[in-house]
Amino acid sequence: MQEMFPYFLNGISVGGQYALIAIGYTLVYGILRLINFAHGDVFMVAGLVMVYATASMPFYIALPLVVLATVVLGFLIERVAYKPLRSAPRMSLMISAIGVSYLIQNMAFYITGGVPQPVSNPIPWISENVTILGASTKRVTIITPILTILLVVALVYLINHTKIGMAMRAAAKDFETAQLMGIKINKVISMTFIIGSFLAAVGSMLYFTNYPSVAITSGGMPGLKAFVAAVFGGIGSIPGAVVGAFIIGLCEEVIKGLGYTTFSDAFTFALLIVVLCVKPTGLFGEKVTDKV
Amino acid sequence: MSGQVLKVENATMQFGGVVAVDNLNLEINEGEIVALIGPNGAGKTTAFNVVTGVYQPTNGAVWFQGEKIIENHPQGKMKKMYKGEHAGEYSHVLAPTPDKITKLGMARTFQNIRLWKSQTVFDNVLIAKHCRATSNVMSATFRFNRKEEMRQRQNVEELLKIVGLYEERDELATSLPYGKQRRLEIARALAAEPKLLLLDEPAAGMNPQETDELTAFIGEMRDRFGLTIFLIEHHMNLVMGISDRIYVLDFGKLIAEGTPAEIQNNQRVIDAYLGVADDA
Amino acid sequence: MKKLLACTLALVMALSLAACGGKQAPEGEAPAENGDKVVRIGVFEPQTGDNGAGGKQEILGMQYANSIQPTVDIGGETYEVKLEIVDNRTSAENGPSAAAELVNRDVSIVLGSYGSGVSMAGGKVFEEAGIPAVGVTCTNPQVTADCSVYHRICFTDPFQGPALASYAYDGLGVKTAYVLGMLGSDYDQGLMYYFTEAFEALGGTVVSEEFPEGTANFVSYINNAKSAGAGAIFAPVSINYAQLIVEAADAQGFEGALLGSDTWDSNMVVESAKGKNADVFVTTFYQEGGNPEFDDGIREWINANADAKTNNGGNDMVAAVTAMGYDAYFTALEAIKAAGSTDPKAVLEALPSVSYEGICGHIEFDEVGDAKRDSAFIKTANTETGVWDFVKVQSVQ
Amino acid sequence: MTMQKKKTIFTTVVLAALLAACVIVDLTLPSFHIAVTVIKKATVYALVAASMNLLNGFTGLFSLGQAGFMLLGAYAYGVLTIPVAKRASVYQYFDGGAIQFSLPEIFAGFLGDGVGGVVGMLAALLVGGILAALMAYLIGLPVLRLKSDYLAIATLGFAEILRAFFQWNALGPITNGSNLLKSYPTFSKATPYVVLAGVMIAVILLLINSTYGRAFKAIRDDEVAAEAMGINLARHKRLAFVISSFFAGIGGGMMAMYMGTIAAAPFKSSLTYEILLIVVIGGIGSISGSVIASFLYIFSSEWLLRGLDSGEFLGISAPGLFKNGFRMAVFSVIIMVIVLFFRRGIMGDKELPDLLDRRERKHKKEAAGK
Repeated sequence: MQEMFPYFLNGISVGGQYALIAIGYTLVYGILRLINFAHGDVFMVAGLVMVYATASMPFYIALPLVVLATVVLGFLIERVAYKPLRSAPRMSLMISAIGVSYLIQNMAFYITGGVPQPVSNPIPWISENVTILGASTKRVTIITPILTILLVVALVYLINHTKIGMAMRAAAKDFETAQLMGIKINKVISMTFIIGSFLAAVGSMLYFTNYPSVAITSGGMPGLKAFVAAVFGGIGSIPGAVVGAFIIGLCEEVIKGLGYTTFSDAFTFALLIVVLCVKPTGLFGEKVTDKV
Repeated sequence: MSGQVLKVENATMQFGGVVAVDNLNLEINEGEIVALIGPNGAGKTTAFNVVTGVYQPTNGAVWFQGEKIIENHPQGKMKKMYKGEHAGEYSHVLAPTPDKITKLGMARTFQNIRLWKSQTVFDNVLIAKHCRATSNVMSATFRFNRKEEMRQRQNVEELLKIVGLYEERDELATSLPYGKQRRLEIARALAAEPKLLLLDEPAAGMNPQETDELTAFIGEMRDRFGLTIFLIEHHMNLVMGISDRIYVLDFGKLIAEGTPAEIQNNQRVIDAYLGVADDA
Repeated sequence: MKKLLACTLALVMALSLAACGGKQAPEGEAPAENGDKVVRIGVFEPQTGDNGAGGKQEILGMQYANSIQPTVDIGGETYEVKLEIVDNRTSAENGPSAAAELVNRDVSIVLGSYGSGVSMAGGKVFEEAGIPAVGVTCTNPQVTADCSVYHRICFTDPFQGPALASYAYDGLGVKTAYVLGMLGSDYDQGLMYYFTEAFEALGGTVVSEEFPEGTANFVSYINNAKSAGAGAIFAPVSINYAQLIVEAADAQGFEGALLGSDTWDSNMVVESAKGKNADVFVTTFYQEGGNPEFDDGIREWINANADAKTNNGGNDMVAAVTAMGYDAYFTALEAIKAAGSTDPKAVLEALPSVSYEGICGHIEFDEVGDAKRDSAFIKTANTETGVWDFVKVQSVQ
Repeated sequence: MTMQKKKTIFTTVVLAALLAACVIVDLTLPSFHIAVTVIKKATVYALVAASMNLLNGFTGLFSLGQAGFMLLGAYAYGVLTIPVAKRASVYQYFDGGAIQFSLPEIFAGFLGDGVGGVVGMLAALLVGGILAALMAYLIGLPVLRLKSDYLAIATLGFAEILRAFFQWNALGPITNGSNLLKSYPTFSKATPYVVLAGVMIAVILLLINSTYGRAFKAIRDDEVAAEAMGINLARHKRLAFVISSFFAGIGGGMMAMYMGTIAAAPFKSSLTYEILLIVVIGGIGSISGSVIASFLYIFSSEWLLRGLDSGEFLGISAPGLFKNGFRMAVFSVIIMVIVLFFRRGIMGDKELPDLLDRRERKHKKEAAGK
């Protein structure tokens, strides 16, 4: 047990990072029924902005700037790439999402010259090493899951107890009816993207404090895994996404600990397929009935 | 019971707590035109969906040409909690997909027209012939089925002439006027070479004149192809004009059956339905 | 409107096909540009992708060499040397078209690539075109094994792996080594294989694992090394992963040594080790300070050139691959001189017999086309100053 | 009927012209010329794009597993064609590998070196296609029940799993683990690629215009109606998936021929995305669109626009702007513009000969109108 402890610790931390991304997927899917393929890339851009911002300005300016830039990016993506396609078939929307992902990656590639950017100036304090129960780790490892839980609690409060949260729930339930009831659907969708991007930005800062190098492909894998987490937990459900993310984070690290490192990524996808085939609604998802 | 085409036996369809069709029993004999009527939400389309295999009934069975084709019981695959009448009478699960039922000889139209939008009129009808093709994918790809293909194309052309859509054969299905789209749906269903044709509100949205034309058309089709017809309709002119018998459904339950004359004079029906219908 | 678009595009396609035929003629007479005689040296290097950083540093060496020796005398005439740089994007799928692009630009000889996989992918095209290629730091034996035009000036994996293995076993006294490479990288896997073979032959134990491409989180791998009781981690991975591994090893408090191959010999790796608790050892081709004249010269050049500095990772430390790039350039010039012609066929004939005294040592090719080398430098990262310190020259019996 | 004839003539002329152009290129240019390289790569992409279009465009199944099936085809081709004598050096870490035969050599045994070699190569391609089809059948059993985006993500996941398996060291004696497969025979001229891909695409077109192809289109347009009209959804979807994967497998084998070396790394999901975007540019539901788009895409990305990356383009020299990655940045902007504003792509859902059709109809309409 003592041997496995570092893996659990790391797994929970990884789970926290996935959770922050997974919420963005699950919120957007809940309302638009769209896998926002670009979300992982938004996460990557947040990391890049952090690299450049922290290199040239103090942290109390740089970090809010990262959040702001990411939120603006998320907002713009929705307005430019998804809004014009609202009445188009779902396939067009998904292709647009893939196109945006491609665009962001290539832009980042152009700006960085295709070379991974090291985080030369990591956020102090949380990037320092500490030892818990004999396992040495960075402080951010412990902070990530705690911060994740706090943010999720805040988000759940927002969704259940505020007007915009109510509107979001209504839009997720039934798009057209919500619109008829006078809910400004565009505002709600923008808000969804803003919240998702905000969490991705926070996740990104934590992630790239722990693994201090941002490559243009850095967003892809965490993004996909976070999506799997969202599906696993039941897409559309925020607690589901969080629980799913923690489970996937833990499984992944334990699998590495058991020596099956070759399949640590493949496992996530295998899990996805099994979940989709056996219980497509995930752990906490609501059953959706098809209209014939 | 010679000549019996369709028999629905104790069919119940339950969605969660809602019983959409409750213990439905009906029979249709060869060559008959039978109508299923009832107020909105009475469960008519659900009954169609059960018969054509779209839904698996919670309980009950469907017989087609003397053969049991659909059967389910409350403990069956769907694990529906049904404790109503006849709950213990069925023990097997028989749930063919709609395409299998179509191949057996049933074809239907839809209440809200469901033509293949990007296809021409001709192709819409030709595709319905696919289920009658005997060629496998290899021989179809490499055109070893040329004879069959030619025969099917000829059939479709004839069919289009019969239903009066030959002129528009190369138009996109969606570019047709509404009435012709309805007609095309019927032609498409006919192309699948059915014994039993199920029409789900074929006259919906039509004006009286179009309805009259359709009435004549349906009768003509029955005679020409030797069909048995089962239809759902709100237009009472049409229903009363061509139906041999009528079943009346209200809140999922059968409340009356009989000839048009009988139904017109049935007090229960008048209370439940005719009395409140707008379009009688 | 749409139709017009479609027709235009179709037309463009047709024209492009037609253009293929027409374009050939002017290219044939390319050397006559401006009246000056030009000889073109192709640079087949990754500037993007996983090996982008390393490839750029290698190009720097060639560019610097080109800046101090921009001409070559062939048969009594002075030719201007022009570097034709094409990005092969680190990936095998882009190798052939990048190589074809070089062939298209009428190069006499090709230098590169950093990374063996893409070298092999390009090698086929060079072979068909009969253009000689000089591998700079591609260490997989397969690069030259089945390709008549490929030569290389670096040592190979069957040398480098055992060199590190014997240093770890004898020099550092490590009995158990944890070997980590990227799934799908032939470079990593090759070195892992030779290291393991040699290390086990010496009597050590090896635990070997692989991580999927794009991994950022190496914590569990370091934990695996710790629980295996490894005294050293050998990770012949690209620079980006090396940085992450150093970082993770430090965070997890890994006590043993980190062994790296030639890829690790980069200022970016040593910088990430700065201020950390990490013992990093690498094998390499060149030790900074080995040739002060070259070091000073290239530093000055890098400092005077902002782009070069960025490509070098933002400082003026000299990477071994840069020195190798420099040597490769002069090796190519020697071959061209010996051939007495810019014709690739002649250069190819002359190349095997080239003998050149480079700053990284003497260069001569054996019958396969590999450099005859018998020693490698071992360096360690000084975690206080953030530079590489020389440890020893390691050779294998 | 005359329209039909016109179209046939038009198609024949276009095809003959393309083939002739290709043969001329082959005869006049050396095989390593960039034009030849571009044609080779573009034909491979055209085939794979057509196969993806068959599934995504004609059957309406949004699958992102193409790269995985290409991987299978590529490996099958490599593993089966490496000459026995070279296996020891290719499988250097696996004692020469587990497979000790080579299809081209077997066929060369009784058909002679030239013909036998080619037959062997084609046989290896075919095996790759069949393996991909088999894998698609197995994957399809659970996955094809899923709806649009779930299907996409599940197939994407399968491709990634497949890639991990092929890099697994335990399978090394067959796949060479993470190491490259090389030294296998390839076609160096462009014409064989064009002919091969041309035949395959022709088969795809034949299929699309057969009764089965029409059934696929019916499923795409309206599943419920298709099922009600007697089309077995499960069977037809599986059929489309398997056939599409078969051609993707063949495309993968040809990709291996083109690359000269095989590794699992290039067959990432980004390859699938690239092909998907080609399909979108060409028009979802148009095979000729896919082919045109492949040529345009490869031609511009590998040749025409290379200057965007290396400082000089169309005579404009701007090293600061035209640096690495600019080409792809420009490209992705173009793609987004197409996705957002020209959603039908180059050809929409029309094929090349249909261009004649439209002109005709326009005339007719004008005549009828006035």
